Amino acid sequence: MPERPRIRLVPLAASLAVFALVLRAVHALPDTATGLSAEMTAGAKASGIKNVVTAVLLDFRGYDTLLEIAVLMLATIAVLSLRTDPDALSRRISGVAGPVLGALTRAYVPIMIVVAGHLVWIGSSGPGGAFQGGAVLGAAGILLALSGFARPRWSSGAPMRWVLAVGLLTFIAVALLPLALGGTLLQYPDESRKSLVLLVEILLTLSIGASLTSLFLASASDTSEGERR
Amino acid sequence: MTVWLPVLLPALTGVVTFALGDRRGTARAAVNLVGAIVSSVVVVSLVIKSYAGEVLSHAVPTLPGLDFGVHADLLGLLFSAVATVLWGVTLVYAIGYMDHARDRARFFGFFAWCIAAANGVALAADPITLFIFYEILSLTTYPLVVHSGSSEAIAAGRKYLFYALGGGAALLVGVTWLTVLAGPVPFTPGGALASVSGHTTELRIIFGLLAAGFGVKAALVPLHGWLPGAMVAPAPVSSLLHAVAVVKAGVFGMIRLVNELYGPELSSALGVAQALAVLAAFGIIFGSVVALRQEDLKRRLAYSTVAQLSYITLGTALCSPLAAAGALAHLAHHAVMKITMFFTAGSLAETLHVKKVSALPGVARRMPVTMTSFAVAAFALAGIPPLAGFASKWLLGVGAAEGGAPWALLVYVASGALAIGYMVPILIASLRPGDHPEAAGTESDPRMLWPIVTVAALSIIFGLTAGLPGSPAHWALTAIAPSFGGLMP
Amino acid sequence: MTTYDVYVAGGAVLFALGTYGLLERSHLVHKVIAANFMGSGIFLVLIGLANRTPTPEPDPVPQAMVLTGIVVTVAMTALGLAIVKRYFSETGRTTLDADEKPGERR
Amino acid sequence: MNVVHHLPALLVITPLVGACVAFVAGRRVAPHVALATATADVVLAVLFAARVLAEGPFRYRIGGWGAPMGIDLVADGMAALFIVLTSIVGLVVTVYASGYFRSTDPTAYGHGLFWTLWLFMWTSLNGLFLTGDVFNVYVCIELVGISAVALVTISGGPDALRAGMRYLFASMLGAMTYLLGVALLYASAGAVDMATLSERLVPDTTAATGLALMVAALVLKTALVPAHFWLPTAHASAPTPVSAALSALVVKGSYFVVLRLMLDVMPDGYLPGAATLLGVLGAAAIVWGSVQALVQTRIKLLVAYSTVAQIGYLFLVFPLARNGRDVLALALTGALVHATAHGLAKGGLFLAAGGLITRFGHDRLAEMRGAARAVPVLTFAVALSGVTMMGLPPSGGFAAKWLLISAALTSGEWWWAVVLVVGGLLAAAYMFRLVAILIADAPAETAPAPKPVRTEWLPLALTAAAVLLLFAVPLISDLAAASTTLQSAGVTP
Amino acid sequence: MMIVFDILLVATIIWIAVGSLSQRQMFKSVVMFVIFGLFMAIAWIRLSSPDVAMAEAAIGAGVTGALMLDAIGHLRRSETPYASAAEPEGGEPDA
Repeated sequence: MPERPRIRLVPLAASLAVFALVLRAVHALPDTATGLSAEMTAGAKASGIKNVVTAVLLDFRGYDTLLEIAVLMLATIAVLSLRTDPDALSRRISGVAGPVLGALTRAYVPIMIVVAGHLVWIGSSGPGGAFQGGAVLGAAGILLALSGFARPRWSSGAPMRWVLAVGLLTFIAVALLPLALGGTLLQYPDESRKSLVLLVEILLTLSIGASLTSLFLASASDTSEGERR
Repeated sequence: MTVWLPVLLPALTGVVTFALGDRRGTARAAVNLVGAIVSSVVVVSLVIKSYAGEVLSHAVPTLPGLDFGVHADLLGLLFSAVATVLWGVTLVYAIGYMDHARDRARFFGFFAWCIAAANGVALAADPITLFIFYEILSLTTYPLVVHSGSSEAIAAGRKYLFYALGGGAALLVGVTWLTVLAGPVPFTPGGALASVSGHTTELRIIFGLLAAGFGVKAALVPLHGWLPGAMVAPAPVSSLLHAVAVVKAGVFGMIRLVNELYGPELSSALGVAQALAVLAAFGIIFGSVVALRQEDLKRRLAYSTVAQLSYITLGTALCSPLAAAGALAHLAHHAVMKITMFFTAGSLAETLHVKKVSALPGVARRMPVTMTSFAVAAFALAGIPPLAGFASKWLLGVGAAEGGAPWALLVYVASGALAIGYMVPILIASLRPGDHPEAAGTESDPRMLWPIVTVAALSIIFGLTAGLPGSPAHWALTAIAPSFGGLMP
Repeated sequence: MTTYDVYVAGGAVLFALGTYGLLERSHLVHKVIAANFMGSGIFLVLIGLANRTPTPEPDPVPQAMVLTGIVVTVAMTALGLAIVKRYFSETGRTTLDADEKPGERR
Repeated sequence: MNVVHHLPALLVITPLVGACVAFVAGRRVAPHVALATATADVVLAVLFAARVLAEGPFRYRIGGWGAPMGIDLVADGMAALFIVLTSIVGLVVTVYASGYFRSTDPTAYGHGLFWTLWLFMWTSLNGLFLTGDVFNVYVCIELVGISAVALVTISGGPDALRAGMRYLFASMLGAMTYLLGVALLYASAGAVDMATLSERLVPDTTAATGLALMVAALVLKTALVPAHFWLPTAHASAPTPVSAALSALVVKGSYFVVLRLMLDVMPDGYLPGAATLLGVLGAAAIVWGSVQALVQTRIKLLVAYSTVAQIGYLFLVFPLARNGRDVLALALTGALVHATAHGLAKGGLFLAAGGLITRFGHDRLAEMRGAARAVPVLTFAVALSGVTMMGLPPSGGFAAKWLLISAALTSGEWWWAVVLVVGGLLAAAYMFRLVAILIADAPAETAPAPKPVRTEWLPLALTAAAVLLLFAVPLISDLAAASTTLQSAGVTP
Repeated sequence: MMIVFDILLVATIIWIAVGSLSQRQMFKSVVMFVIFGLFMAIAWIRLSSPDVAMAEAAIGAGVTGALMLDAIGHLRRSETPYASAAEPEGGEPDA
């Protein structure tokens, strides 16, 4: 194929150009900048959430997070739609299940759940929060699935769909709640802000954990399916 | 709102025709005829009002600063009346002609829409509205040209579109440019561009663009290429193209352009009218000479149309009141003359399968009434008094002499001779004894015969009544007078 | 040169590398991995630049953006891999062929 | 709680809830959920547009924080126009899809997940049109991207999967590049809210690079030549209702953000050359897309390449917009009218093409000769959409072309007018090629078998709306005047 | 002193990324991707963003890695007949 080198030149040129542009752009920046951190920190302090990142994610920019949960659910559904049998999550994972992994899983998963809970709890004051907790929870779920534990009864049909949707629906309900109280979308009343944020955080942790697990379960190849082909 | 009716009624007729579908032939015929009659009555009532000095107008706001508007002035109504009345006549003919054809709903539906668009062109109150209807006319004609669906028809349709859309593009640029330059410019007798007359270069280019756009439909040489090809369409469509709506929309656009947009004075001052006149004169001679050599009957008529349309353009471009009035009168006169001829050609082709001049012998014996009608139209076209063609040519000639363009008079005389040259051989050939075995005097279907007789009679009536109020010639004089600052001598 | 310049420059390299990989590598899983590198590159740039605050705490907004970005990227990745797998099941291929005209099959 | 005060939020939340409910409800109930959601969205969209027209642009502060801390939704005429367009085309697509997916194999098409994915796409489009925050745009375009890719691949065929894969990589590349741009922009200006950015932006290298990257990424997602490589196959191999939604709406989503960035966020004189470059690429798209459409042998590819060409027109607004407020108003209104007209006409054209494919059982143009007699309604729909594509009166395409040509001539940059005119003629060439095939006289055996025609009126309705759009131009013009772009550009005349 | 560590860390991250993209065997590519994620987590710690570090470790390395391993497992299971067709495309990059 004589054309090959020429074809490769385009990506190379594109990536080098982007690289040069970004370096040049970054070089032009002043050495210090505060961005929005001052306002955000002040705002977080006022509402009593010490971890500013958590405040940004769940309060100031909660709308982003709402849509992001939608992204996760959407991706899960999209992955489901690519299955030949989209009405069920994978039952048998072609995992690396073995005695060692099984034992490890038994040991680790409870720890991970505890860690996740801890992350959520401290999320409003120190590093941690819904995303991290949810991620750990999701990793735990995947570990369970890989080691052959995951054959939940809810993994197909209507129950599965409920499990997938309930997190987002609840979040939407919470987001709409302020509308009845005269606020805008996601405008938590000041007096109950901290508790509502915590509630959303717990909800999100479960939701992200469940979403990530089901994303994997929706995606993972069913061994039976693979054998059939 | 009444002023919209000449557009809306045919449009509605078209919609109903489509809705009725292919099977309900009687209902379709009834709806179309009723539509045509009601539209004609509306147009006539508008004419009466307009003669009385009451010009109705109405506009719908569309684009910012631009209104989509129509007005029922005498000038526009003349074209509108020609289109609407001849629509009814053509309908009767077409119902007979298309008796066994396929896709008749499509045919009659688009036919009605064509008339709606032609009426829109006629009554448009400004260049933009005119352009809009002009393009709709192009589009609605296309399905009629390609009606048979044969590869020949598709090719002719492609050619038609190529020209029509090219012309439309020129028109679009011209109209937009003009609006950007001068703002909204409603048609005004005597011209609407006095305030920007200093922009001579721009105005010349814009005139060129607009004239090219109208020139396509007016078959102004060298933009006439589509017209002979479009002959493949069914005969009623040819009549529509050549007599009733399409080409007339082109020359009518020229008339509006010279008389009511630029105005005769500005057109002459810019030199654009003279250029147009030269081009039109060339078209007259060219069309006539080429027509002489055509063996195919419909092609010969087509080239005759090329020549006759240039009569109108030339008369308009001379910028003298009588010539302009003659041009406008010729628009109506040519319509009735040429429609007679195309009806005849269609009858010959449909009833006797005669399409060539060489196949004509015996036809006059076989279909005496039809051929007599043809003869009337042919003589009228050649300008024999007291037929319709004479009246308009008289005006054109006097106007040419008066307007200081005696060369144009020469062109008119020469082309009259040429017209005799290409028409008379047809008549002579048909009178020769030939081999049509059926009994003499068997005419075509009466639904095709009577329209022919009617339009031929109109050629006579228009000529005889040329001096009376309400006749096309008088009407044209009245309508064109305001562009030249008042009443005619 | 400050500490954070190193990470920002590294992020730029990573982004460029990912772009190159996404455009040039033909194995579909490689393309997905490359897209993830692009993402990581951006996250490095974001957080690196967030560290320009005078306080020891970096700007929280980019951190929140990166957290969002990580989750969105995993969603995209999952979809990409699911299509790769289905595509492989249907055609037995792991690459997109440029010379294959669309619609030729069927 | 007064619904009217929360319309921006509800326009996003309603389809999102609809998507969840459709998912939970399962395959049989989902179409009804989608129809109900679509209807509700049309009502909300119209109310929203009415409010914007009555009161002018306003901002909806999510969480009550207000920019730059929180995320604001920007409710202006431009957003309202695109949302109404989305709701109309969306409703038609929904109705069409309820027939389309019923008539095909019930186990195909993702087992009813179409409805959920489709409502997610609707959510994300509304979100995109409303958001005033450049990072939120990122989340929204990812939502659009994932739902669009999933809808393309939903049939599971090799072509669809290949096209979807290519689409996904284009989306990823676009989204990542966009995010990098946001990172640089934030580093420079310290905000992600569009209005705040436009105040704070100084013409420094960082912000300029950031904006350039963002615009480049969105151009890729809008499939402007030469970044159109993914579009034809993706739009052509998707199921028909999806093709319609993709061509009519999805490309408009990213285009909308380009409008916001180029006209609202960037101060005058920013990124010199970018506007011209976009215009030149737009002109190239018009020519290249049309030429490609002219040589296609498959109906959906022809229509898809026509989308590539029509997208080009949308980008002519940028070079013209630099010539003062009057020209900007003309050009922007022209672009908005074009986007609307193209959305309606192309949605209708794809649905009509899909109807023809269903009737014939294949998509080869050469074997569709003579379709007009069997499917006059679809043929008519194709012809009417052609009227808009060509920009012939009285269609919306004409109004758009008129406005853009006026803008070009007023500004003295007459060469854009040439592009517009040539583009119309090229569109005529490929559309009449299609129409001529359909109305050609054909031997009886290639004529398709008659089938139910219930949904055949839908494409006709859309294309007829596009053709009569001229009469809605005053409304669009008012909406354009109520856009943040024109409101900040000076006093409304 | 720390800057040397930073440079080394970034260099390692890039080296792993290059390695991952230039592997012929997808399994190795994916393993390197997971390792890449872990090194990224260290980088986040260095950039005083523990929140990001945790998410990266769990999602970037964990979930994404699992998804990729599953995918190449699926490809590998029936890859043999097609391996020869796919492999030449995945050669060493020129860059």
